[in-house]
Amino acid sequence: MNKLPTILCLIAILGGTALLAFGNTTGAVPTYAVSLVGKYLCYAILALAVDLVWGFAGILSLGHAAFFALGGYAMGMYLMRQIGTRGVYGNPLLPDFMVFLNWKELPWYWTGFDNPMFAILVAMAAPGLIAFIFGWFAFRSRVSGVYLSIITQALTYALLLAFFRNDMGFGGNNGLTDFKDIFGFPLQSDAVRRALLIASALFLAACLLAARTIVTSRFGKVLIAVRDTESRTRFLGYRPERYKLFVFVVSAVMAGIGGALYVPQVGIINPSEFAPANSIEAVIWVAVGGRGTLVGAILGAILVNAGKTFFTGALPEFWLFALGALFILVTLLLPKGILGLFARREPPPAAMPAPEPAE
Amino acid sequence: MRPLLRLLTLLAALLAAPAWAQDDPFAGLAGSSFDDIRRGIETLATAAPPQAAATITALQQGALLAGPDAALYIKTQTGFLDARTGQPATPDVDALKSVRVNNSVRRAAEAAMGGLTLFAPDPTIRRSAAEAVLKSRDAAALPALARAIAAEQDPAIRTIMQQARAAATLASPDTSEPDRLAAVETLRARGDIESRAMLASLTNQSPAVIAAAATAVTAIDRMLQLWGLVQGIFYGLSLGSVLLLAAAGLAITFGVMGVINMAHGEMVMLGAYTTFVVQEVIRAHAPFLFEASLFIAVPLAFLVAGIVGIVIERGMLRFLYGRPLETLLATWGLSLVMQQTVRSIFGASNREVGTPAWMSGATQWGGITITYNRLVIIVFAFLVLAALMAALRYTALGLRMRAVTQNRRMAAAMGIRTPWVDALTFGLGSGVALSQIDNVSPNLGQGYIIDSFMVVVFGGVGNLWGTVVSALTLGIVNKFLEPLAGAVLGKITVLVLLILFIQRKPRGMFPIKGRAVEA
Amino acid sequence: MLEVKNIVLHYGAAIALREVSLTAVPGEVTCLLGRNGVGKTSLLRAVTGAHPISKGAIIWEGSDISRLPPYERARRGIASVPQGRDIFPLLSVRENLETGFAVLPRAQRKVSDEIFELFPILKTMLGRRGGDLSGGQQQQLAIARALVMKPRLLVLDEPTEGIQPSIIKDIGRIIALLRSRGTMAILLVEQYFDFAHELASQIVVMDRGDIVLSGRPDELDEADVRRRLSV
Amino acid sequence: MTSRTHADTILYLDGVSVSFDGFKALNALSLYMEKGEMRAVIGPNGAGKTTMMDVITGKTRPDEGKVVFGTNTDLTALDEPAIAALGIGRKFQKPTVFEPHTVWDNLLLALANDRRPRFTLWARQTGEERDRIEAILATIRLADQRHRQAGNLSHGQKQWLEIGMLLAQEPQLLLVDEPVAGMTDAETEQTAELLREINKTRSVVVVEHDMHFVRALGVKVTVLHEGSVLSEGTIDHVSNDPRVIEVYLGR
Repeated sequence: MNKLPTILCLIAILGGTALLAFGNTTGAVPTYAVSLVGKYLCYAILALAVDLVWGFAGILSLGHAAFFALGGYAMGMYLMRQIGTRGVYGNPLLPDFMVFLNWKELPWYWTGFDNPMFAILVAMAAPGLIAFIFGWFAFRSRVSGVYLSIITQALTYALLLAFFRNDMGFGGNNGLTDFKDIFGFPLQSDAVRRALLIASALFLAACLLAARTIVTSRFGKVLIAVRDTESRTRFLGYRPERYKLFVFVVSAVMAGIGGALYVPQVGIINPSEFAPANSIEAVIWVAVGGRGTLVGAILGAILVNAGKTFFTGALPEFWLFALGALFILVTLLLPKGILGLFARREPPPAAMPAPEPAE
Repeated sequence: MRPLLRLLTLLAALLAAPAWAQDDPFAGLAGSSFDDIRRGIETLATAAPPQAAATITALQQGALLAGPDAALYIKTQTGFLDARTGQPATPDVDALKSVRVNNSVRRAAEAAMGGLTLFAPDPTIRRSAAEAVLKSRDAAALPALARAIAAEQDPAIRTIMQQARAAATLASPDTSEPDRLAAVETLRARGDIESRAMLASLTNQSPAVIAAAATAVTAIDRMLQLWGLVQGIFYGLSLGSVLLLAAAGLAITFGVMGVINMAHGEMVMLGAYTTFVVQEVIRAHAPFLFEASLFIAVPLAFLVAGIVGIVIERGMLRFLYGRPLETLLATWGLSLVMQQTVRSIFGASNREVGTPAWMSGATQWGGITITYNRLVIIVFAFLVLAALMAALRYTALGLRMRAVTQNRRMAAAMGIRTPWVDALTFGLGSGVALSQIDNVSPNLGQGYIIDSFMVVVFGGVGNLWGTVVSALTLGIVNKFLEPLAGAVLGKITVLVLLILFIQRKPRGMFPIKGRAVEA
Repeated sequence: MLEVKNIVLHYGAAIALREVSLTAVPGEVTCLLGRNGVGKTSLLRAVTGAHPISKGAIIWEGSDISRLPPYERARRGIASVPQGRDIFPLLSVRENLETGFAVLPRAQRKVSDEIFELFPILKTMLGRRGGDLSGGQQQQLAIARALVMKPRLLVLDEPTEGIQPSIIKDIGRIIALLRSRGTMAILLVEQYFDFAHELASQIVVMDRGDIVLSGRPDELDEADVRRRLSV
Repeated sequence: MTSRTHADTILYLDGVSVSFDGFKALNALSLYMEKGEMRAVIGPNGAGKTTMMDVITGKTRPDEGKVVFGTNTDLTALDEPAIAALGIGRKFQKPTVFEPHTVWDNLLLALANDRRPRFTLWARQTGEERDRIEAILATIRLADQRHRQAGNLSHGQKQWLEIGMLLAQEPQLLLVDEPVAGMTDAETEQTAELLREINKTRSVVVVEHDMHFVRALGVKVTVLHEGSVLSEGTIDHVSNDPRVIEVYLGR
């Protein structure tokens, strides 16, 4: 894999973020722009996670937004605990929605979320665990391709339905919101906003480097071999299910980190984050930028979301048309994405069928 | 205690009745005191001569007049009738006076009518009278019931009368134990909630009867459970039929052609909007056609979705064959565009689709309620499926479709225009995306897509029968989980079970085996 | 008449035909001979359109069909009996035959009795699934299915491979009969020299993607041909 | 264990049957191979050659019969990676190499090594690995192609790369399916030579259609027909067997 795009991408992310943050301290950049870009960077982490499994292991996950949302909920729970007595009901023990639902005590799974480190750990562990259980079953029984995609979609759909329920204890329909503080600092302050943007950029950079390390290692080479010719790797003695499981879990953890960074910047997490449409949208970010390129995933996530911000502001009716058309055109005309346009032209690939068996 | 009281009064009346009362059951009505009149009504009801009902009805309406010598006349709009014979009569109007009515007389008249309508010529009246007596558990009705049972021709009504007698027998203090035991049996045979309640609330009974009643209650409970099961299956079948309608087309486009059509739900939506538009046009221009609107809308919906399907295949999918994951993304994009288009044209809100009168209402069958709209959807789903299978099996196009799926290269060598067949197959699969009759909204299709894919995958790809079994199974499982776990949790459970199932058997319940698949 | 002019065919990077030319005339059997893997089947694929050619032209009844899709060629009267038979396994024998109707006008869509006279065994198995037939029966079905199309060019790829001798004789008789009618050009690929020699009006021997010998059976030196087929 | 298996056996198939939807791909196939032997398997299309390979490598589970590797390992209970780990390598009919990777990386992934993620994730290429790859590159004559993407190789080169990957696995038994399909004469000669070279240290099963090539190998030949062994012996023996002539060779 060529190093240059990764280096350029890292410079752009870190440099751009530094400029924005500095611009904000001088007042040249409004705070909402800082949060907006921060949000894009979280999406870029999600896109990176999707590309890691789709681009390099051939797993088209239509449920990755679920991991993102799980990370988000873990962070959201911490932020809820930080509200303390400042809620509408002023209950020192319970978040508002529990008071509203007449709950008497905090459910056991909310314990520990007062501690930010614990919350961040769960934001990574919960998606990782679900990915592990799911992947362990799926890859071992050789569910692949379209079937896998459909059941990942069912997974996120089931979670969507579950989180909509009030008695799950995650705020039901309304989700978690009205956050006040993070790590003891007011969430709405410009400094915190800048810090969150910088944290997002740093995590994105770290995820990019981690992903690149994985895919360029010998492990990554096996993974690519599994993606293209799974049965061949088996006859060589590799167990593809272990490779897929590992990368699927890593990817889910990455998506969880993205979600955990996302929630404080947008100020809310609710079940609609589990909607299958969100996961599919994340896939199109990757397709737009260029599947299997990592940097392309980041580029795609930022471009599509910037476009979304523009369209929903300027021509709200038009956004779904544009997104739909993007899906269609990218798959039909730009199968390698934007980065594919710049790819070095190799001699004609041998995509033609090899000799027919019998003559 | 009311039945007991009434019984006592009846007994008293019988004892107190003068000798003439034995010959002329009408005589008491001509009496002067309210007590006489009340006893007269009871005597008349017990004797139940043909004119009894008409006479008591007239009494209730204040149209019964008494003349000298205990003569009784019914005043009609045109003149008078002799109450005893029903023949026109010309009494001396000045000598007539109304038979007076007070509350106790009125009550007696009502009770009497209950017994008397057991003899009404109209069978529906007899049936409801029998049901009414059954509910009242009125021991006083026993004699009337005995005669009504003897006279009844309709076996179904006779059964109800027997059940009413059984209820009355158990309520009456002076019936023999064997009669009571037989009565318990009769009520047990009826086996509904009502008879269960009667049997469960028996008082003042001998131990044998109580024991028999307890056994009967258990038996009825079992019976009711069984009916509950049947009812659940019926609901499940109707839900399964809805799934089947949505999934049958997908079984063709996905199962046969390998296209992951994420816009399939939007095909369902197009069909539903076609129904909506047809109904709007009918409401505006030809309201008398409303009852027939579905017969116009369904073929049109098929055509609209089918043509859109052909356009999609020609314009987009044919460039993506052999790349299933990319058909998934492109058709998802398409679904967004279609939703937004419909939203732009019809607005984002729910629009009402009316149900024709013949589809509303319900009927009772044994212990279950069959609502017509559910029945219609089941019948319709099976008709669609039969038509689809017939089309595949017996038409030239169906043969070509099957040939292309089994060996595309050879089919082309036989001169079959494979691109055409692809387009038509996709059109057919899109066309049969039909839905239940319900209100429409642009997001309607979204609700179907995951369920339909689950149905197809669960059933085994490429196998229409598998799709049928899978749709009905999922429908029934869903309906039975709902009361146990609640609608949402039930759905989650089904999804999780399906995920586990697919991981155990990735090719579904009925996988197609053989070399063609291995290749 | 079929004229194949200087065609080149590739499978990916591998070349299978190098500038091959030949002609086939109605009333004649043109027989392609050669060892395994010398390009015989590739030539048939080029003619039926199952695989595109990279160079050259295929002229059929005066027009160039080399860019036409296979079903268009079938509609112009080219029927094929592929190696391995390619029976539709889940269709019944009757349905297999009826797939040939696609090229016929509606009025002619009937399996003529003549076909059952040629292959009486098929008449007794109309309801059986194609995949359940034995190899020999499938071979007969494949030829019958091609004849349903009323073709003017019949392309047969090793119709005797893996078939018991009695059926091979039947097939030979049927090919001879079709030849004698004079309405059909027949292109036959064989490894079985005696079978080919008996039927061929013209023999074409291939080796390594090229034609190395061709002529009337009586003009060719039999020993030379056999030597080129031997292992 | 049966009386026929002994220390010199590398592979023993006993009464193996496989059917797909009623179609018997293998019908009570029995076959016995000695250690160090090279065996050519021929037969018409659909005779069961590829299915036999599938059964040996664990891709297809037989309905009946057993497959014994070495002295007493029953292969029917194992899956593909486990069988590969035992030392059975397979080359496919259609050359399957990892097309996005370079020739070098293809061989690197095939080298006998720890196959677990925890190893590959941290593995660094060692000098010893480099030497082994160099040696194989020389054997398969692709030394000057080492940095090319495998997908861009010619057909014959891919066939050789796949044989090279097989060598890198250091298997005891190689299953080679139609190695010379689509090769030129010269390439075919070289391939025969290569296989003979490999056979000096390992057992080999070659499935081939090209009788010319089979003759060039000069080894014992098994003829399959309808899922069982029709004839077995030297090339001259089987090519004179009337049954073989009838169903396969023709003329």
